[in-house]
Amino acid sequence: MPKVLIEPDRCKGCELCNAACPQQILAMSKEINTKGYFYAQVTDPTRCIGCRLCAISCPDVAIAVRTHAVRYNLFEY
Amino acid sequence: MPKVLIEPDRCKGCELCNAACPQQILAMSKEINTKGYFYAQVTDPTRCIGCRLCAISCPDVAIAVRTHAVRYNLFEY
Amino acid sequence: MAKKLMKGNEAIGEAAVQAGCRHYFAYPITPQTEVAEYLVRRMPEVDGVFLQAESEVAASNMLFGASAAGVRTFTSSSSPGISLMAESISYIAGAQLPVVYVNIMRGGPGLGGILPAQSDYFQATKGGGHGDYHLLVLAPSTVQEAVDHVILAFELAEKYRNPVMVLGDGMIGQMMEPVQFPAEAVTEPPDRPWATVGMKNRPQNLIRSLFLNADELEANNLELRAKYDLMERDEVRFEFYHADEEMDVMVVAYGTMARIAKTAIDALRADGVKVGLVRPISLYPFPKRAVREAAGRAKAVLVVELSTGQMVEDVEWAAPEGVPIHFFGKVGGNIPPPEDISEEISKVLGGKATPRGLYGRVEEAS
Amino acid sequence: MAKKLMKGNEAIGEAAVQAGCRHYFAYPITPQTEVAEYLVRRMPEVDGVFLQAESEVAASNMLFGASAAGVRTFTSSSSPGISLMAESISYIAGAQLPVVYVNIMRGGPGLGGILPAQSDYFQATKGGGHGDYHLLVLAPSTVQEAVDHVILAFELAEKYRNPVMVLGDGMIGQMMEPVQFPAEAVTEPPDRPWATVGMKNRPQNLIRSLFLNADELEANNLELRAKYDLMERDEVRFEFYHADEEMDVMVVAYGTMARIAKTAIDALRADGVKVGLVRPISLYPFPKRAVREAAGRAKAVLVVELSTGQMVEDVEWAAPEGVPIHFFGKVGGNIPPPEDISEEISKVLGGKATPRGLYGRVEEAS
Amino acid sequence: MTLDVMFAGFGGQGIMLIGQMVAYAGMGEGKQVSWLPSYGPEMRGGTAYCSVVVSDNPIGSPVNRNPSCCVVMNRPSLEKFAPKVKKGGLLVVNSSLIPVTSEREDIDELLVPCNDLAMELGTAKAANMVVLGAFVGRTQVVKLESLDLLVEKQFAKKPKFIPLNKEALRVGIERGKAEAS
Amino acid sequence: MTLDVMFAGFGGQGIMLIGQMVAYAGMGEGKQVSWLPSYGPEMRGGTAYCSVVVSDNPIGSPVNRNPSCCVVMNRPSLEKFAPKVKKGGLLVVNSSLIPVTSEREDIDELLVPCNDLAMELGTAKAANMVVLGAFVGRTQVVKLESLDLLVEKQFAKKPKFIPLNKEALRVGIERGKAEAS
Amino acid sequence: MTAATIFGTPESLTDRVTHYCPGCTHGIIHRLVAESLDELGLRETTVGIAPVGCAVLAYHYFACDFQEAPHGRAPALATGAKRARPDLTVFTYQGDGDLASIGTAELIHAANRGEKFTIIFVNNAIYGMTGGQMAPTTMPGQVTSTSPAGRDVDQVGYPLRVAELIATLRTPSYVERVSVHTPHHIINAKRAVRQAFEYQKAGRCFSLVEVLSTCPTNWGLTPLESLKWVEETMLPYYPLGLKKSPDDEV
Amino acid sequence: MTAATIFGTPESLTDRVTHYCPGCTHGIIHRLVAESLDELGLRETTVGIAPVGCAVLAYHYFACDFQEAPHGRAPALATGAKRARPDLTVFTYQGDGDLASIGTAELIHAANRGEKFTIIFVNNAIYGMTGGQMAPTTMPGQVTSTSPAGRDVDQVGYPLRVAELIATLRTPSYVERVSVHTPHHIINAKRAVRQAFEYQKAGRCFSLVEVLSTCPTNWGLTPLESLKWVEETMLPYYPLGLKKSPDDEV
Ligand SMILES: Cc1ncc(C[n+]2csc(CCOP(=O)(O)OP(=O)(O)O)c2C)c(N)n1
Ligand SMILES: Cc1ncc(C[n+]2csc(CCOP(=O)(O)OP(=O)(O)O)c2C)c(N)n1
Ligand code: SF4
Ligand code: SF4
Ligand code: SF4
Ligand code: SF4
Ligand code: SF4
Ligand code: SF4
Ligand SMILES: [Mg+2]
Ligand SMILES: [Mg+2]
Repeated sequence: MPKVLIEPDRCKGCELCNAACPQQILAMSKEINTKGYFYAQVTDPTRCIGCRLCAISCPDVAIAVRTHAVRYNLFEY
Repeated sequence: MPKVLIEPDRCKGCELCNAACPQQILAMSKEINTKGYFYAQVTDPTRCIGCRLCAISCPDVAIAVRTHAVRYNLFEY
Repeated sequence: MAKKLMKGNEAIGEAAVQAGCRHYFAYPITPQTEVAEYLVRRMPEVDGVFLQAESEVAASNMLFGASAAGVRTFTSSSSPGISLMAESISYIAGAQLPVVYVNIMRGGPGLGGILPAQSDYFQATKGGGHGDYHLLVLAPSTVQEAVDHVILAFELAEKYRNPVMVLGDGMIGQMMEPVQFPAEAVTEPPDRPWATVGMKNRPQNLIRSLFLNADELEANNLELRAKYDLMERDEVRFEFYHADEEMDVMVVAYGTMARIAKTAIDALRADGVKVGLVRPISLYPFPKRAVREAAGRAKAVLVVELSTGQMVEDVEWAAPEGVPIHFFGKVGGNIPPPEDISEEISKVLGGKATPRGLYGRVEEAS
Repeated sequence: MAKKLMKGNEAIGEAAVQAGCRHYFAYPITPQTEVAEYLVRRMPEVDGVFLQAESEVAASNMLFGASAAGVRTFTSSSSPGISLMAESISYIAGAQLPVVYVNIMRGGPGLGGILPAQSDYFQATKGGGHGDYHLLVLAPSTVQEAVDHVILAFELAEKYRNPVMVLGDGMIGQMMEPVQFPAEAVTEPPDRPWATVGMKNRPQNLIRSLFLNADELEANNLELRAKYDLMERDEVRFEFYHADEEMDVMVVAYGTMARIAKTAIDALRADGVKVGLVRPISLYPFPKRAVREAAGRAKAVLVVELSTGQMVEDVEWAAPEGVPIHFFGKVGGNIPPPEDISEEISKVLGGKATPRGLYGRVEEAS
Repeated sequence: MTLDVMFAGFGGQGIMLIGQMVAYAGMGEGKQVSWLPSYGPEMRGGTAYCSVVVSDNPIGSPVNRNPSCCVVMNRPSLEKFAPKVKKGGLLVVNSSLIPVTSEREDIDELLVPCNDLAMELGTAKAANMVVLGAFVGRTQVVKLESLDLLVEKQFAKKPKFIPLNKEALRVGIERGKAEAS
Repeated sequence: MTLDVMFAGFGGQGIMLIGQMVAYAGMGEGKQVSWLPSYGPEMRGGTAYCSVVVSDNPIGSPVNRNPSCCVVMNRPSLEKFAPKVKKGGLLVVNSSLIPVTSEREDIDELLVPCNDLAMELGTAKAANMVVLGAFVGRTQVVKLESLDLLVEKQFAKKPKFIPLNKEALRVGIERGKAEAS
Repeated sequence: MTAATIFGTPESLTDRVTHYCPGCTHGIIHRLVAESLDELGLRETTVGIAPVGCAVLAYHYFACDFQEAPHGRAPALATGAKRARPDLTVFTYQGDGDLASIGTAELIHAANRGEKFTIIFVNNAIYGMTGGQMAPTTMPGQVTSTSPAGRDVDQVGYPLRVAELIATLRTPSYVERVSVHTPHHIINAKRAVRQAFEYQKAGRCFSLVEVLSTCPTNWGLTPLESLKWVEETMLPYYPLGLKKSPDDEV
Repeated sequence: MTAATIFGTPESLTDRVTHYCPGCTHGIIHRLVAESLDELGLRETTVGIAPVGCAVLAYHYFACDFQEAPHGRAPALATGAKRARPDLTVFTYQGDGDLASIGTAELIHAANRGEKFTIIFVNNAIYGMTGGQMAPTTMPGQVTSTSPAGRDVDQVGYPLRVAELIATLRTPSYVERVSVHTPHHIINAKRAVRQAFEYQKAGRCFSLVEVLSTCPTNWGLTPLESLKWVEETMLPYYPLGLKKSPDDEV
């Protein structure tokens, strides 16, 4: 299963990942991080398809994506 | 009859007028002018058609053209 | 007019408008961009021209063309931007045009930083560009003075047909203080017979700095020199703050540092210490005589600058031999509070400071 | 190597090649374009790079990039072109890069003329750009010295990681004189650990002049200041020409004017007049101590410059109080022949000249 | 009389505005004033601060290393400025956002839950007016009427906010006066 | 010994070259030398001149207001420089192109019809070598052999011109020596 | 089977959190450059050059050697560096104020000489760093601090289309305009950035990639609104795509 | 019937003999400008601006007010003058080194802002005044003092086509390239120059006329050979004609 890791303290709460996720499984936290931002979180990890679009869209390299499975190359990157 | 007046001391002997004259009636003097140039002269004023091409081509405004006759506008200038 | 609380940069913009200037060309740079941001709104109200240039090189050359065409014009910038104007400033001085420059200095060299500095003193007073020329340089110490100096700058520029620079720093630009604008606007000169405004019924007007013939170029240089001589006679400006008395320490400082020094001096004088301040207001012409005379009344001199030591050379030059000259400089944007200056004065008083000496610090020490 | 008769500008080009410089970026301007015209042919012979830049602004910034990438590099220009480099010179000084500038001065201000001048003294020695920095400035008096200074300039630039300027004038550039190149080429520095040449197995190298933090910027400024202090101690260069004796008149002149002054001095000394010359070779650091000591042996000082008076301020600054200081300046390209200098010296001797005085000429007179 | 104060907080908390209001009010009352902001490259989200001096005499330095008063609206500001307050000086702390105190014994420390008090009035946005009130209540450096006038000017285009902000000032002033130690 | 000379004429008359040849020759003979051209913006057809100093001692000024020798190849040069020649100095005049003289009594004036003499050798182009010869013949400032070597170098790529130019030098030298007054 | 990272921080970036505002796409563009350097194995031979602009501190974020240039002059520094050391990979990272205003001459001449380095041109239609002044690329009608009534094209002309301008030069080069306002566009932008470095690696030509970027702070929009503004306002005026390839007929 | 002058010195020229070399077409271009000013009745409101270059002394030859600009910066001076006094007729007279090299930024931005003055751009493919160095417009293979082996396009790129470059800007303007190497071309050049001033007179737009010109001295050719060189070498690379008209669709 793909795993999306969001570093809360790198996140600036811009919501770009959120807008990019085809599964719409990202949302902003209710808490602020040390920088004072509401950071992104994965709401339903099970639905993640590991497409990496969230990570690709993040201006702050706050998102890493890992997987145990074989990765399906949905697009060239 | 058109009259081409070349000021010897303005002339730098570049021969551009010469090349421009459709009647080929210009030539360089054998004498040098005060600046040390062989200056342009009209060899056969009677054949001049008053076309002004010599004057138009002269970089040194050394040539004036006068006429007693009605001027035929050979071209827009 | 009533007093208004204004940011230095905005007050500078308004002062130019009050001085009858209707043509401003500039390029953004911190910490003075508010001058532009103020004038982009203000100029249209007075049918004036605001134009953002593509660079400082272009901005200064736009002043060149506009001034040559007979209008009052000025620009504002900060240190690196002023450096880019060096060539055109030299041309404008050579062509004898009245133009006003405002330099709100920041830390250097290079990109440096954006905090206040006074390290463009040499550039302003000795001529950053090539050739024999001088800017007339005014150094305001308050926002009100920034206003007054901008207005004065236009007058002096026209009086001498010479570029004038108002030399402030980030603190002057960013600070808000109450200002009062003069009741009367600055009057336009009756005419500018030299301006290139179309050659109708008169011989050609020509704005140039090129004189290929050595004698002509020499004549132009001597004409300039004669103006500078007049400025050195007539346009010296300075303030004595308890400096007409005998002093144990005489402080010399200008602009921002002078006002901070005053706070320090007030505190020390309250304690009975004999300290005074000479504040050069015109940096070129430098108040040599004033510094010399006042230094004659002092046991020691302390020059305070936001630089590693520039004006101090002019003080050394002017001061009579024998008076020890000390220097205290801060750079990078760390503005010394009055306490630091007091401390430095105390060191001088207590014989715990080494004067600069004539031959360079390291040599002296070794 | 045998002596060669060479034009100053070409000799400068060859000297750079001999100094191991393989990267020249420049923009044409009279009276030094022959440097480029020489190097465009010479550089390919040594696998070097000649590139004509689109402007002096670009040329100086190409030096910036090339020097940062760890190669020896230089440019040559003349007064207005140097003004355009002011911003980048300040950056390069701030970023502490070794770069060599040659300024073959011409008359100013502005476009001025193309004949020899010495009116960029202030610009060169006090810093035409913004911020606290100094160029190390060398002033050759002969074509041979131009060669020697160019070679020395590369050494000093690398020793101090600081830009160095060789300040000549049109006469030095255009004149042919015999020159001898050193047998040994200048050695490359063992390494340039700071150069940006790819970050392999080491931390990042960074060439910058920006320090947003005030303390860091201050630290950079103090580092620079410490270098200048060292230069002031170690890199002062000058020549005494009969200046270690008692003098009735001591002449101070550099570059072209110094050699012409020598002819005048020779003639006067042949008539038994006690005249000597102090010739500053390094203009920054200025030979203060030498001037001061020599002036102590003189009844009067005469400063001779191709300007309306620039170095004379440094002489006044250095000389002991009481020695009258006279000035003789020619501008525009009219180079005074030895006879004029002799005459001026005679005037000083005969008490027929007025010294400069401290407070500006007009004020003094009135 | 010379009073200098440093106002500090997050960008967006209205710090610059309340500093300016003190300066304006002082000027209106015939005093000498200066206002100096921190300025820096656009590094968003950082600490914003400004220094205000109100005096009967011409103002020398517009900023002091050890201000006699300090108003801090967030924790980083407290950490940065609390140690600098002059002995015997005043520190006003927005206790809504700052769970700690300066732990200094040698100053007058006034804790005001500005955000909470403002929320009670209807919006946390007025926290800056509360703290301004508290500061003025304590120091009496300017008059309430002067501030009222400025509030009217400031919100001239959104008049419905005027009563709320005036109210916030008053709530603050009460706190400033009440807790005088 | 110090000798300074001004060579002057039209651009294109080979003035710069003969000045350089004197300098080269002097250097080859172990003397101190300098050569300084007039330079100016590209105003074509003007007067070109250069100043050469040959000396046993280091050279101070590479140009004097009153040169001790002057070689003029055209009339404007005569008019400009003849009055400046030092008392007792030498003026060499290309009398082919200059129909007048300096009318000075206090100098040694040597009239040489350089163009005519060169034409006799086959080309007016060698007029500069004739005048150079005349100048050297009169002053002996450098040796003929030194000049010969330079001619060989100069025309290395067009060797057929070598004999002609050497001959021109000799014709000049004869004139210089012969008419010594 | 162990977990594999299929997206992480490229080696050519440091760990440092940037000073960019939330949602500012400068960060994305940084990453695209870093990924390209990684993929082409260029990191250890690379010298980046950033002039003044919001990206002036880029040296903190890139794990390669860096030079900081005066405003607008990065192409001149790059010319010097690349001519001095043709073996290095040299890129500049420039904003629109920097590259299209004060640095116009340096840009055009570096391109026209065919200097073999890469320019990453970040067009956000504004002067970000100095607080939002009008840039040469500011859109008609766009409000900025020096065009408070919106850019008036009658007074100050139309926005400059840099990619098209450079593409008209005859000297061979690679010029493409891309955007990063959607994942799809980012993926395409990545290809273009990589392509530019490939041409440089092969020593072929000058390359410039113009990237449309956001400045939520000075546009006065949220990050998401900013993406939309790129799509709706900038794209029609700044058409994306390849403008010039070194394979084009000269 | 008395004699009438059908060709003489325009009033906008002084009597002074120029310092230009024999056959240098700078002189012709001067005359075309002067004639246009005469014909449009603009002389008394005109300010000419010449920067450094062989035409630096143009002020001696034009009978109108003049400003002398730093090298490359004439468009900035013109911007200042025209914005200050829109009632004046302002033109700059610039060489190719001046306008296409050091002055690139000032040119492009004045054009892009649509400043309502006229540029007469004299392209002679070389730096004339300083003695024949390579210009951005120097032809491939052309020998100059700084390209002694001929311009090497692999090292320094291809010549800049200024008229085409400016014509790509979106802001309306009038841009045309003409030549003066035959009477026929001169007549056409005259029309273009006049057209430029007409647009200015009408307050319509920025105008630039690029004129191919000769430099016999630095080309090392006779004046007549130079004309031929324009025809054979320059014309194919620098196609004549209208590049942009203010009537074009924006
Ligand atoms: C010579 C000079 N002029 C002006 C500045 C001020 N300045 C710094 S960055 C900048 C423009 C930034 O805009 P842009 O290049 O578009 O980059 P962005 O911040 O938008 O990414 C300016 C004008 C400067 N540093 N140097
Ligand atoms: C800042 C500066 N750099 C260089 C020069 C020297 N310079 C004078 S004119 C010129 C170029 C002339 O060429 P161009 O513009 O093509 O005019 P042309 O003489 O060919 O008509 C140069 C480089 C200068 N005057 N100022
Ligand atoms: S990897 Fe794809 S599906 Fe998973 S969170 Fe990211 S964008 Fe959504
Ligand atoms: S894109 Fe990155 S910074 Fe923005 S909200 Fe998502 S994780 Fe945070
Ligand atoms: S007017 Fe025509 S025909 Fe007459 S001389 Fe001139 S060119 Fe020849
Ligand atoms: S064109 Fe003019 S300058 Fe040339 S030869 Fe004819 S008259 Fe003389
Ligand atoms: S100011 Fe604009 S460009 Fe700069 S970091 Fe913030 S959003 Fe990005
Ligand atoms: S150098 Fe060339 S451009 Fe200049 S006047 Fe002579 S021929 Fe004309
Ligand atoms: Mg931008
Ligand atoms: Mg040209």
